[in-house]
Amino acid sequence: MKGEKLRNLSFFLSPMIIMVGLFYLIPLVFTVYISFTKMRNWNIERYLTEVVGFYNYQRLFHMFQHDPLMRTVLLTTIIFVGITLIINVFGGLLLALGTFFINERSSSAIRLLWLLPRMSPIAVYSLVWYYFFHGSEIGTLNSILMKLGVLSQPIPWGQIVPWGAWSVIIFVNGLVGVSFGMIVFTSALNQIPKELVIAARVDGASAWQISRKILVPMMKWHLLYVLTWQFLSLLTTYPHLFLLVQWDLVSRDYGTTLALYVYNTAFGRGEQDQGLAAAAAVLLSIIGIIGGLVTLKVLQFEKMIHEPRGDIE
Amino acid sequence: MRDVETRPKKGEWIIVFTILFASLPLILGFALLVISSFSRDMVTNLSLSSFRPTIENWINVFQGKLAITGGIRQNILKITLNTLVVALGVSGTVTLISTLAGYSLSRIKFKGRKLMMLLLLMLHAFPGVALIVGVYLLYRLTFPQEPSFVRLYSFFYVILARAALEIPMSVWLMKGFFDTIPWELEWSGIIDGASRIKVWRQIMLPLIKPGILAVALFGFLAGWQDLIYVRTFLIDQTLATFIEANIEAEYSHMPLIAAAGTLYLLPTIIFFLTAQQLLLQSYSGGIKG
Amino acid sequence: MKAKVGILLAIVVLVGVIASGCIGSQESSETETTGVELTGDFTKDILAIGRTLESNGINEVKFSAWGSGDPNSVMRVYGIVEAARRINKVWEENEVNVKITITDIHYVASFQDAYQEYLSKQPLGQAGDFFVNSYAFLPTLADEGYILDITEYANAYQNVIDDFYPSLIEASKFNDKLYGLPQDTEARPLYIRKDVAAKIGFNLEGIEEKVKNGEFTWSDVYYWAKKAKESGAAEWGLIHRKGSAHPDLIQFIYAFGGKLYNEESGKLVVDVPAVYKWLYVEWKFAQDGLLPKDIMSWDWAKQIHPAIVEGRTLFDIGGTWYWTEWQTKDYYGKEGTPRPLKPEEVQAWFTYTLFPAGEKGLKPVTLSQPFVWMINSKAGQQNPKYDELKDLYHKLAFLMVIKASDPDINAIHSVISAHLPVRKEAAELISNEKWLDDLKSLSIDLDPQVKSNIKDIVATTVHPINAKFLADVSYMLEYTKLAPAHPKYPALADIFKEAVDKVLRGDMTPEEGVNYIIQKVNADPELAQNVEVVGEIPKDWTLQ
Amino acid sequence: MVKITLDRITKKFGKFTALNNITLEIEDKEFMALLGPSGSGKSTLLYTIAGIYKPTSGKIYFDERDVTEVPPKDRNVGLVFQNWALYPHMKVFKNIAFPLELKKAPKEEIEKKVREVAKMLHIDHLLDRYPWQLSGGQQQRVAIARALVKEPDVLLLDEPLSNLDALLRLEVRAELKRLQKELGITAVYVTHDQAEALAMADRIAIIKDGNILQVGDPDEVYYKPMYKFVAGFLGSPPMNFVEAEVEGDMLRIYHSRIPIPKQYGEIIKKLNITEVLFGFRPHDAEIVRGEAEGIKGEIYSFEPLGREQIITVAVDSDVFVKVFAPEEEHFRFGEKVTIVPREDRVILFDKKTEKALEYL
Repeated sequence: MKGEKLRNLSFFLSPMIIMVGLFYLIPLVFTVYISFTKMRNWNIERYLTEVVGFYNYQRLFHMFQHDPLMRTVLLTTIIFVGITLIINVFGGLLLALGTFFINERSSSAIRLLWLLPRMSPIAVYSLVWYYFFHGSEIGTLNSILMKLGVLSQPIPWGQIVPWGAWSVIIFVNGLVGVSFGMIVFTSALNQIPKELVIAARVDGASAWQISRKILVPMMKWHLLYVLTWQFLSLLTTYPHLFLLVQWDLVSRDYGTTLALYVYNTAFGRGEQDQGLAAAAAVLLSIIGIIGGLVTLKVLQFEKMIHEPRGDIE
Repeated sequence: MRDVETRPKKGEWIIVFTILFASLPLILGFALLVISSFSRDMVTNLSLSSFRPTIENWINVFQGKLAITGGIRQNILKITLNTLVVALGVSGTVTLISTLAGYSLSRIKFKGRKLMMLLLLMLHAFPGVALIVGVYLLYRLTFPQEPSFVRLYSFFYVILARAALEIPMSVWLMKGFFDTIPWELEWSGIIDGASRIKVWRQIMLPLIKPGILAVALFGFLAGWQDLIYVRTFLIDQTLATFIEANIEAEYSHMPLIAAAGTLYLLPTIIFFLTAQQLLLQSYSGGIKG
Repeated sequence: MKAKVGILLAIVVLVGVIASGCIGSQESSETETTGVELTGDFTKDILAIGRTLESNGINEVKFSAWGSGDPNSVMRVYGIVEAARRINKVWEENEVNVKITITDIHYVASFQDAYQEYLSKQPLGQAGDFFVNSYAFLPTLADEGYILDITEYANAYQNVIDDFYPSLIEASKFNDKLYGLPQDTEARPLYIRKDVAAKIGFNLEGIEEKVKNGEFTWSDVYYWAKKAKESGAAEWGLIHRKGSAHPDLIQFIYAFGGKLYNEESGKLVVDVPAVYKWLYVEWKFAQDGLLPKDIMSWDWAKQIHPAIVEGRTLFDIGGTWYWTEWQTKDYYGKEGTPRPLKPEEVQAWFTYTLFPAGEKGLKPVTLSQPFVWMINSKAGQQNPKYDELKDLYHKLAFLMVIKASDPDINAIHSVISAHLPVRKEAAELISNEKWLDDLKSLSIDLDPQVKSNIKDIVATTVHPINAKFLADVSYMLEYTKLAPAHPKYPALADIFKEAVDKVLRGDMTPEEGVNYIIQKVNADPELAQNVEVVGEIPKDWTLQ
Repeated sequence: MVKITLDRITKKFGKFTALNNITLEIEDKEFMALLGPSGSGKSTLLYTIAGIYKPTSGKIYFDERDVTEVPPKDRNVGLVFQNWALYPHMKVFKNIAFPLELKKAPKEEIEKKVREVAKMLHIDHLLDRYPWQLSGGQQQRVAIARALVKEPDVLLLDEPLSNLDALLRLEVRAELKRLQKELGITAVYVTHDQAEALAMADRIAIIKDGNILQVGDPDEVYYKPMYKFVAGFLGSPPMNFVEAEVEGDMLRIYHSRIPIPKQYGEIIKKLNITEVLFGFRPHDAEIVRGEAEGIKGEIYSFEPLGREQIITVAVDSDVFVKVFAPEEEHFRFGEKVTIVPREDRVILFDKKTEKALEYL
């Protein structure tokens, strides 16, 4: 019996354990190690054994301390994460509710539309917004507003600091995140028994009342889930900001969040300094691990793990 | 389920209109991208003069040229094929591993099961890019000395490494799907004399098809989209690296990039259209735990 | 379970250690020489190598070529293809049964991306055997041992080396050793619109000379720019380049007599007076509306180039490659449908000078970023018996680069991409009308594949006017400055660019800009160690 | 065909005790029903016999063989689930054949046996269909066929009829009983429906909160319930219980006094008990208009059922009893009546332990 169970378990679990070991645990150990070496330019023969202690961390903290950008980076991170989170959660909720109350074909088209940002290659997606928010008359937004007579002069959206730049990065990232909330909430809505809605309808409730009084309260857990999940990803996301800053669409100062700052510090320069990058990665990992623990606590995932039934082994 | 029969028609149009209005930037942005791919010039402001219709961009993309005057011709077919290989590889790996692990986490009692599941959840929250230095070092250490395996190994490695990032989420998803299968089916099989492996293969897998499809799709999209891992580990180009490397703000012919981008986007859109219901379902499967 | 995971981990780590051991040991095993010594006689050397390869049973040598840049600069990789064909021909004629095949031609638009890709793939042995990129990356690559030291090989070919412009050879060196051969270079002239100048009575007669002598300085640029703007002859006085890729604007530092690099200490320099004057000029131009405040976020294809070719500015600081770019892309939209310019139009509308001196008494400059053909230190690795024949493969690779530097190949590249030739012989060739005609009709000795691929480029760019332009600007190389090829330079350049942007937008005064630069430099201890800040902000300096 | 012996089986889920020290013998070829409300542990007990659950302590024997540690597949049991657990992706034939295929039986044998069992259950014309193309009754037959095809020693049925509509249920239960007897197979049948248990089982084990309260043949458990719970669980409507106090030879029931039933005279004396529950079934009493010796009350409600009617009588302000009366009698709301229970059918329970007095 024991032997068979072990055989079964290793059959089912060993591929995953090997993958997790190979691509999470070992790299994590490696990364931590590299953060204590002088590794650069991927020159492993030369630097693998050149241990420099906490040099990379000291350097990173020195940069944090003395870079005039740092304060704006922190401020931008707080504003960016905060507002984008709200947009993501409520935008996703509104979309899910909105598509819930309309016919299948329209709602499916709308969902596809809002999934586009998530499915687009980042470069292409950035390109779309690059032209949309361009600060001159070639920008789509400017040209529309000017045609409508709202503006006489083009507005350099991303370069108005701080709120212009913040608005652009929040908008662009918000769109990506909204789809996540939308998907989760839509599926949650699909699980709510139809009878509840029909009963409310019979009682004369409007769509708004149904949403507020019945649907939303039933999705509390999902709301919390999206909230924590998005919080984490926003904290560690940078790719959708990277090109916008790189192409000078948004102000570098107010378009850089902590994650992007860490990435730029570690990878974005002319020289490739893996030691520094690894130190930054360790910092990011710590954020990730703390975030993960918080998620577990908040969502009480533990309670959701049911024991398998039966004693068949 | 939908709130269709009981809903007043008038209200629906107000909602549709409101959502469409909110979606306007999105519609406009992507529409202009697609339009630009058929134009000699990027269409960015709403003036008709910049739209000069041509299909030359598409011809050039299919010929693998990313400049009007050409110069270098890439084998776009091969690049697409590479992308496909990576996408399918990631998809296959993720599906296989998550159907295996998802089953055991859902159905088999063992010590450390809970810990393993919590660990997986934590890993999902882990920023993948933070690992890339370590993943590279591992690549470096396991690299074959024999040059003829190099190309193969790079595919192999990029697929595994990329798939690993998808594994925590997929295992949870799959576990959620397995949880929905009644226990009686499993017991019935076991009483009839099947081993766990047989139950998994002959009873569970056919029943879990929607889940498999969903995880396979997610895996495919992840592989299809990936840039960072592909750029770091793969010798050959994929569409992602191809487009990325050819966007050079100063002298790239942007309408061509728009065409390449649209081409790159097409499979994902097709997939979404065919499997929308599944995608929505699977998310719920995954998070219901 | 835990025990199992532990064992697994242990195994993996063990494998890793063994593998790394293998890498190490492989590196240390020196290969014996194969007996072929380079003599400097190309045919003789190539035959000797060919015969040795043949006797080792090798009949095909595989190489790959990596390049990057604008779409017209594809000779950066096709030069290698053509060199292979020429060598193959020699072997064939002498009945040596060996053939070079170029297996992989990898060409991307962004040269920084190409460099990063090379950097991450070279250690894996996956990078191209030939790698063309900016000289700026050469020191890092050389220092890490990622590219081949060709000093000794080059000694045998001193006659060829001597034909290159010496400053470019210098740019291909690191620690006095040669790591590559220059492939192309360029200048960044000041373009002046003749039609706008005529409207405001700006006499362009002899302007070239005046700039050369340092008579015409940035005060004059300011004066005329202001006049053009105020008289309404042009929307702008000056348009210049943008971006951090390689801040062309550091020409200002040189034009104001500043330095970027201290030869003695080997450190980068922030030359405060020169930087201040540079920022002041930017600031003044932007404040007076002569230069768009948001130029740093202008779009290249939709704003910058159209503004120049449509004559909406009097001055433009650009690059030599603008000349043909304007002829290949639809920038000119004044008459409705955008179209490229004709060579005659470019000639009629623009004149070009060096980047003027900052102040009287200083010298004009220009900035070049030579591209260099580098050889992978693992060149030839895809081939059989690599460990034994490494030396042979390396020598062959070197000879291929020598061949790819043939004057005609270099000249073709210069003409079709509007870069400047790196060899004197090539420079002569581009002023040879017969040769130009042959190139135009593609009746030259060139690989058919290359021919068919550059056909369209040749059709749009090869023109006597363009060749003359290249010949005309070649003198600028005498005034050229190179940004320091220092590993930390890109980081410093980024900071410069940020400061310029802020000053242009009016967010900072020039003084604040300078302080910002110094603060940023000091924020990164490693950067601070490598940068010297010298001088003081000059008091009461104005642009007069 | 085995005799099943459960020896002091205890099953705990964490802190929760699902089965508490259960000892039970199921004879060879016997049809044993496990009856109890949901959550009583009856399914757990069934699954323990099947081997899906392992007892926390105790032993299970099939005949003399200790199967406690034997995996389910080696116990040779057939199990029919409440939801039938048909494999939706397999056709009926494949579903039935699956256990044989797992045993690697030769093809011809599988074919033969499947057809045989399908014929026996009248589903031989459905072999080519998928489960979802079948009606509930047909699916149920398929499930039974699948359990029977491997010729198990024990047939375990977990509420197999609860997903069928009422009419079909009656039909199937008769058939199931006949089938069991024909095959001579030991069967354990889990149900919460007392009528089903009474109708089908040779013996019934009544389970509550993980304990077996009583085991016996249908008559025994119906007429001689050991506990108030058993008495109340069997029969429809259930047995009436009213509180009674012993006053000498009489029992005081609210406003009435009736003599202590003969069979209990001695027992009550011996036990010296004063507070009892007076239990009688609705069929075992009659209603008399006006004064008589019995339990007095007022007509509260009446439900005609065709041949007879159920009368609800309020014995006290909120104490009701139900009694059957012939249809021709007509009552008025509030009419004063006396209920006269059949003395020999009355059962008295100890108020504290709720156990019938004769078992104390």
